[in-house]
Amino acid sequence: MVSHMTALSPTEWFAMMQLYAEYDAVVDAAHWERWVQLFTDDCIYRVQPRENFDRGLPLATLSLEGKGMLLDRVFGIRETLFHDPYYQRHVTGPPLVTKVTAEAIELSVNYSVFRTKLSQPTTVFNVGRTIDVVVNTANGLRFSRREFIYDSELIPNSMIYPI
Amino acid sequence: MVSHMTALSPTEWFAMMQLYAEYDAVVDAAHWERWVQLFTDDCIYRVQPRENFDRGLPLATLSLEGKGMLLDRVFGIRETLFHDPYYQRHVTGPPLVTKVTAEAIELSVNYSVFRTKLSQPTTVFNVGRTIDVVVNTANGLRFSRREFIYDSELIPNSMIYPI
Amino acid sequence: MVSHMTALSPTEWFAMMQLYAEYDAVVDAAHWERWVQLFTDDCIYRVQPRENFDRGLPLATLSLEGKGMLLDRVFGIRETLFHDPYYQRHVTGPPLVTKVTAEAIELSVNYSVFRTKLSQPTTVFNVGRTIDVVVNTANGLRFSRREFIYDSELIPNSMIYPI
Amino acid sequence: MEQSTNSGNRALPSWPGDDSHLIPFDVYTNDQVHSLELERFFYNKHWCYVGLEAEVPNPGDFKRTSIGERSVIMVKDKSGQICVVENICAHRGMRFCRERSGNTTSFTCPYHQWNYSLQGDLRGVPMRKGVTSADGVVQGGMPPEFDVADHGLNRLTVACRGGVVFASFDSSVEPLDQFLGPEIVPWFDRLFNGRTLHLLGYNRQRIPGNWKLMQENIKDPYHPGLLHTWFVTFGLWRADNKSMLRMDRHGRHAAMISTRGNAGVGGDVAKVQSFKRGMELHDERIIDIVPEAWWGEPSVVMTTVFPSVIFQQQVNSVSTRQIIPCGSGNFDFVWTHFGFDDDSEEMTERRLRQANLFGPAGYVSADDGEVIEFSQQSFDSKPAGTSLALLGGTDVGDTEHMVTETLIRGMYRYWRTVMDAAP
Amino acid sequence: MEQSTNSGNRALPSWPGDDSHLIPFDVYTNDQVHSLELERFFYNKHWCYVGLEAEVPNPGDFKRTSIGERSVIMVKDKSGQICVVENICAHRGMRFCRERSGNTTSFTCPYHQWNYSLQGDLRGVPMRKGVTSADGVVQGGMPPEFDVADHGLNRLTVACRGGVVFASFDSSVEPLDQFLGPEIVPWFDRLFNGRTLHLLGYNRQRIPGNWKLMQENIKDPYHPGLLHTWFVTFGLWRADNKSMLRMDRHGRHAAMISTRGNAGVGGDVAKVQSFKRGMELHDERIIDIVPEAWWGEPSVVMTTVFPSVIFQQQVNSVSTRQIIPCGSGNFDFVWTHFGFDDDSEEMTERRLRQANLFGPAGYVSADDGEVIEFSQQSFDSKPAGTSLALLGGTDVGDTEHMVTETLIRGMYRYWRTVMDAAP
Amino acid sequence: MEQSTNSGNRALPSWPGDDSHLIPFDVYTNDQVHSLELERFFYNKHWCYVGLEAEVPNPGDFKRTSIGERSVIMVKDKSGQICVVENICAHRGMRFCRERSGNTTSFTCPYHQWNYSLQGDLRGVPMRKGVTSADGVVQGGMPPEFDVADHGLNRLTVACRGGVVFASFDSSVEPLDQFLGPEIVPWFDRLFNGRTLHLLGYNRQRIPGNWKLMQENIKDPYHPGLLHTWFVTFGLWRADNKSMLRMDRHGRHAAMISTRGNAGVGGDVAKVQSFKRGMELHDERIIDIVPEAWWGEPSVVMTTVFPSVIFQQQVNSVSTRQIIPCGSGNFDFVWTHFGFDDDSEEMTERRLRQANLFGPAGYVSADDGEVIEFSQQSFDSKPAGTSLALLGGTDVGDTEHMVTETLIRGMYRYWRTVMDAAP
Ligand code: FES
Ligand code: FES
Ligand code: FES
Ligand SMILES: [Fe+3]
Ligand SMILES: [Fe+3]
Ligand SMILES: [Fe+3]
Repeated sequence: MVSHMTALSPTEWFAMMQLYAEYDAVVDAAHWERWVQLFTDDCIYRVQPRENFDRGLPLATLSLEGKGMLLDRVFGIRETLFHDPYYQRHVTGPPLVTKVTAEAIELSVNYSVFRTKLSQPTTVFNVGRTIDVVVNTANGLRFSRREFIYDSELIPNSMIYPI
Repeated sequence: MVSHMTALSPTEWFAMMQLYAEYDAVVDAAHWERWVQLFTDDCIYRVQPRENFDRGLPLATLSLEGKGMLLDRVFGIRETLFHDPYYQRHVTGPPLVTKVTAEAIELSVNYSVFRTKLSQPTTVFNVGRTIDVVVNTANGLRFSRREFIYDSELIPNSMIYPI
Repeated sequence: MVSHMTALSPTEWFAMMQLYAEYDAVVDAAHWERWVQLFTDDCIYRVQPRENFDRGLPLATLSLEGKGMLLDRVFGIRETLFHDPYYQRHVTGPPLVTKVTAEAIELSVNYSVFRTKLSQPTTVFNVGRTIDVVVNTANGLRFSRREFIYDSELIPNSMIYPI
Repeated sequence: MEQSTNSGNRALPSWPGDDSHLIPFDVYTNDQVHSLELERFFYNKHWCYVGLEAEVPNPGDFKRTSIGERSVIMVKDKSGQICVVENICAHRGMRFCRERSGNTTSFTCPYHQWNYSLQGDLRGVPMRKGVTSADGVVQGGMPPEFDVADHGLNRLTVACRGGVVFASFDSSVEPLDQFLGPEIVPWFDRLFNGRTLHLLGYNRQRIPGNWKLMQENIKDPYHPGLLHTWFVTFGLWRADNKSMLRMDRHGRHAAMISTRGNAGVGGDVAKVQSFKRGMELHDERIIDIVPEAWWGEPSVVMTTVFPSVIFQQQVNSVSTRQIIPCGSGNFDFVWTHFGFDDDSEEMTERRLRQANLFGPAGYVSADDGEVIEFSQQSFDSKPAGTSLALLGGTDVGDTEHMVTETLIRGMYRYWRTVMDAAP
Repeated sequence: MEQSTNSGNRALPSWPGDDSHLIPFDVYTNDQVHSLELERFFYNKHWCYVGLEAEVPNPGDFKRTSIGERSVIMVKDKSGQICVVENICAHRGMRFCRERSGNTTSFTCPYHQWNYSLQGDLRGVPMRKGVTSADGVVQGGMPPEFDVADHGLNRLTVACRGGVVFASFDSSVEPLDQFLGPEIVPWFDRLFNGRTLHLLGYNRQRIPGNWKLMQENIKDPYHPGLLHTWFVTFGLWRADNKSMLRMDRHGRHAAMISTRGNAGVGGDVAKVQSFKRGMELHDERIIDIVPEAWWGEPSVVMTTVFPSVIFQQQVNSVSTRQIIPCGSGNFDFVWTHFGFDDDSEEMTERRLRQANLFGPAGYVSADDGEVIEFSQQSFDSKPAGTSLALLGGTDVGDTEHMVTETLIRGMYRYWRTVMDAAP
Repeated sequence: MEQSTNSGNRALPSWPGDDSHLIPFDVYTNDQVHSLELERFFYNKHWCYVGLEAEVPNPGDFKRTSIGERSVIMVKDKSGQICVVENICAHRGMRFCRERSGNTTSFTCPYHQWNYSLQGDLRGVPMRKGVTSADGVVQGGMPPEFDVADHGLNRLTVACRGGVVFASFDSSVEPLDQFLGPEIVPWFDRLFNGRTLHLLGYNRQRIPGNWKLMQENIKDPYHPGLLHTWFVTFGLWRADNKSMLRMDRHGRHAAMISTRGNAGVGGDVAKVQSFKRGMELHDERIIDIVPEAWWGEPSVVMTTVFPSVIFQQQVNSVSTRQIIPCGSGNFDFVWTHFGFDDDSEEMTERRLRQANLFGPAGYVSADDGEVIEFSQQSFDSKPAGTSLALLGGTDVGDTEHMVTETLIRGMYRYWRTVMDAAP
């Protein structure tokens, strides 16, 4: 069979799948230091309602530019932002590779995040798709951009942890 | 380690994953023209309750034979079928390859579809498994058959868009 | 791009994805004999609340040691354990490969399980992550250990079937 | 606003005026109203749909369904007779039957294994006579006065007609043909003329609206040509089609009968027709309509039997649509599509293709569920509101046209009579 | 416990004492109380927020929103005037408008295609005059006495000020400036001084608590320096900042005004300040504050307009926060962030960066939603409980400091007056 | 139907007859009944289970749980004493403690940082004395009459026995041993004989049924040999096992005591036994039972302490099962499995293996949750229905056998007494 226009090598594909798998494992285990490490220094991390994205409105629910802001978010949720403890759980589909250049790979993935509060039923917390740019670094693949465009515009009270 | 009885080559596997990823991206973005293009001219598209399937009852909730009927469905939901606007979001697991021949690949995948109505919480809309046949064409891999056998037999009011 | 520290060959990766895909297909179709076959004779199958796991408390909701206990569970749910019939549906993300040795591969995967009771809406039944050990056997890849560490600690009444 | 008449029952909404063309939103949202409706329409004096004989062809075959909000089992006993029993164990009340359908020789409640015949008679009570201890003393068990005859399952009255099964919790309910009335029976018998039915399958949807809205919808000939633009777009609906509306003497049941005509096109019709005129389907097989001998003249007959079911014949697509309320704000809508034993393969295929027009995804049905949901949203938000059913005036009666809401007025005139009656 | 005063309305909770510093949990959980609140605060005698003119810049632009629990549409008509109509069809009551926003020349209800002008006047009723049959007989249609003038959409009274749109179901509502009162108007006009607003986007959250808790939260200057430790950690809050509390004469609306000061640090302040003292942000851009001319002295002004909206100016971040109740136990909180047409690109970027402090994920807002949820949990669990708002005593009045719960007492004093009034 | 006796409280269901063998479905579904049950059984005159001392071994250790529907915290203070406080802040009522367990030196409510000792005494109120302005004026703060002594957390009465912790909102509750009664105390002490308990872990399930159904289930010796066919299949249950039923003088608490016997097999027993006779487990380790010295003769003792807990000793598996109601139609069932400090590794492993029989997935427990759910479904559907508990007659008393529903009758006799009492 013919190969896809924007094909990744088997090795690249495997590495990419591991990056996505590790991302989900890390945020769901609340390993925030590791979460930061999965991004490049000048990364963009955004969580934006689909409505704003579709209408070209710039506001995001969470918009972090560069590792410093990611570290500040980690400090914020650990030290200053009072909240109910909860588990989150990501389940994501296969990434769609939209562009491959020498420098970067552009992908998009459908995701679901489930929230479980202590001794309460599990609920659907947030679903949507991502707009990702992955680059290769000395430490392996890293996200230089990760935008979560979410369908779940009516947030069930609050979003404390990065998704 | 030994390879699977019905193995795909890495290239085939990658192309297949891209087909599945694109399918989900396309229906969730409501790109209906592209949705039709992911099928062969003489395709079968069906959405059937698991109950009917298990009991050998032929009725399906949606049963389209050939690209013409797919195009008519697109016209119907765009131009004639009044409905509440909503987002849908697919999250699918890895495909199980059940048969590989020179002509076609048979697969099955577990899927979940979440529905989000404007300014309302996200809910589980439909889950089940597919029965797929994928063939190689000049334009790449295409579905010659896609059946959604769904567990969610009590449909939350209506199913407007193809899942 | 550089390959991952704990890389699998494309063939291994494909075989692994098929194992995971088949596991989900088999439990969701209630093919219990085949479910047992996907494990080694001396396997461990456990379903444990995340709370107990995190606090080092040994109690599991379901803890089966060896194929015999798996077979006894199958008999139990078929012949003795009265329960409401229901469908379950697994949707799992990509596995994270954490260790590869000559003997075994250690992985972990995020999973969601949806439950649908007859003529009732589909609900989120159980989500969490697994701790898996997969070994190669004459019959192909098999689980020598499969632990479901679940976020959904408040079980919606009962858990009859293996997840 | 006209003067309002206080109803007999305190819980009930007060209607503006004496007729039924102004419907208080309250009738769709009030929980006390809903409980009383269940009692008076579903549990007393009315026949409710439970299924088709074709669903239980063999002795021991059963199907679980609901009448109102109560669970019942339709079963064919060894003598081939169809029985309906309530799915509540006579011991400690468990809803014991869990499968949706199956075959069995008797019913056993798993909690303490009380066993019942298919007619619902209590057959077995474990340890009824107690157990004998080592020293020969009888311990426990049921007291001597306990008589199994007093503790069977609640058995319903059953009526079968043309392969359709109705049941009632009310043993004093009038005979089925009287219940349907001479105005409706012919239309019922036209579809269910004694042929053996051939089951094609089910569709199920939960519609977040009051159950009466579905009866209204199928009693409303005003909307099809306006809401279901698919019909008009592809020329399947003309407001000047020859048509008639018929109802029983109570105004509770109705038949909407129409025939494709070629009469001159009036202005309004034109307006409707012109809507996306001239569109063509890429694949016409979905409307490959072949008239059937038993139709007679009409090509479409929709029969609403109050409160629980609608019988659909839309050209070659035939089905029953069961209404199962679920609180005042939701109901389950269960579609059972069927054909006839003498259908050719082509005809079966045709019925299945035309089924794409109906059900939760149907071109001319999915939107009915939508409008019901959106209507209920208004009713919930504005307790003091009213709905206007004034097309064709304020009276109730049969017509030879479709430009009227008379069937809706008829249904609510009946509703007021029954609901206002002293307890 | 002090003696309790029975309220006029039977459904209402009885308050301990005559003032409002002890709040019965019941006011947050009682469904009858909630229905009466909707009637008296949202549907009568009050102006409610519906949106910004900037959301409907062009003729035909509309936006769907809610007042209380009723769906309304804000639309700009051809003359450029803003109209607000209730989203309920005058025929059979459907909530016909489904999009959240868009542009249209008229409103059509899909069920039977009744058509309305943007002002809500009924324009078209299909088959109103019936249809003419083949033999020329007119069949059905609306009776002659039917007058479209009687069947328009429910049109609300509208007031626009500084680009903000308010509406009321109550045509006899007092003028907007009187409603806001001379004490609040200046603070409103400070923010909305006639400049054209520039829409930046929305955030939406459903908070599982009673809607009044959000009004309380923004009327509570006691919590920011204590709950929002992020403020303190990074030196953005000092309890000795120059500040004032202002309310309208009813005590229903309020403005919390504060200015960064450099006054000597009192003991308590020190205690708060010392909290994680000396932390530094890795990236200071999020608090790169640039004063704007229109601020005047204050750097933060939070204005609560009862019952439906909060106007936020927190340094460079400006937004409206709409309260949409959803039963007694939930409300939707809709954030509309904006800027001004003359903002430089840098200022827009600054407003967007500072938006990370607010909304459902905001450093100093996410926790407000959390505490509201947890408060409601207590209220639900203990019907007889009371909440204590005693800081600054029991009286109600403006202050030149933040160490008081007087605004909360003011709100409930007003609440008691309105709710106790005879029906 | 027998004549019905009207109860004292209007809200209450009316019982057919004077005894308690016919139970109206209404007692499981009526919300007013449920509220009154919470008041009379969970919040007054009764001791409720909160946990095990082993869950809070060290000073500062706390565990959050619920009594009825109210959130409480069990904490070990510095002196090693166990305190229980209600999880409601004395200020504005927030449910401040969010962790399920942990260790702390005091409690602080995050909203305004009011601080409480582990005993619940109010220690700190930020800005209680106001703040001093630049010009030295004291602003705001609590009024002078405010006394922290009046504003502590609601502290419950606590009783510990054998490592089990009970608490009550009712300070006038009778002593725990009197509450349990001399009939139950020995069975309680048999299990909790002073040994240090060793925590093994938790299982949690939400069962969609009324909380009383779980008390019934464990007071029902009729079902185990019939529902739990797993027991019978593998020979773990014989209806002729030597057994006794004991209850306290009120009939509210009970102990089901049984011993494996070898007595002659009576007819009924045989019938039960024959059920899938002769099956064998592939792996017997799950029933590798080793008698323990402290058992004495009985091998299984199930103790129901009304309303909140069940103490399980099923051969080597020991646990507490806490009942936390959640409305009339749901309850949470929390399993705490434990062992004893002197358990060998093998014994711990054995207890863990036998745990496969219990909990939400247990071979002989999962189905109890199922039957409770299905019973509630019937109760919801048929308000006028009744449940029959006639096995062993209509009276209430201890027995030396299992073939009776006397414990259920006892519980409802007590229920009627308490619920009918004047307010
Ligand atoms: S409840 Fe049916 S046998 Fe006991
Ligand atoms: S309900 Fe709107 S047109 Fe009929
Ligand atoms: S509510 Fe607890 S400190 Fe204010
Ligand atoms: Fe219709
Ligand atoms: Fe705040
Ligand atoms: Fe049991």
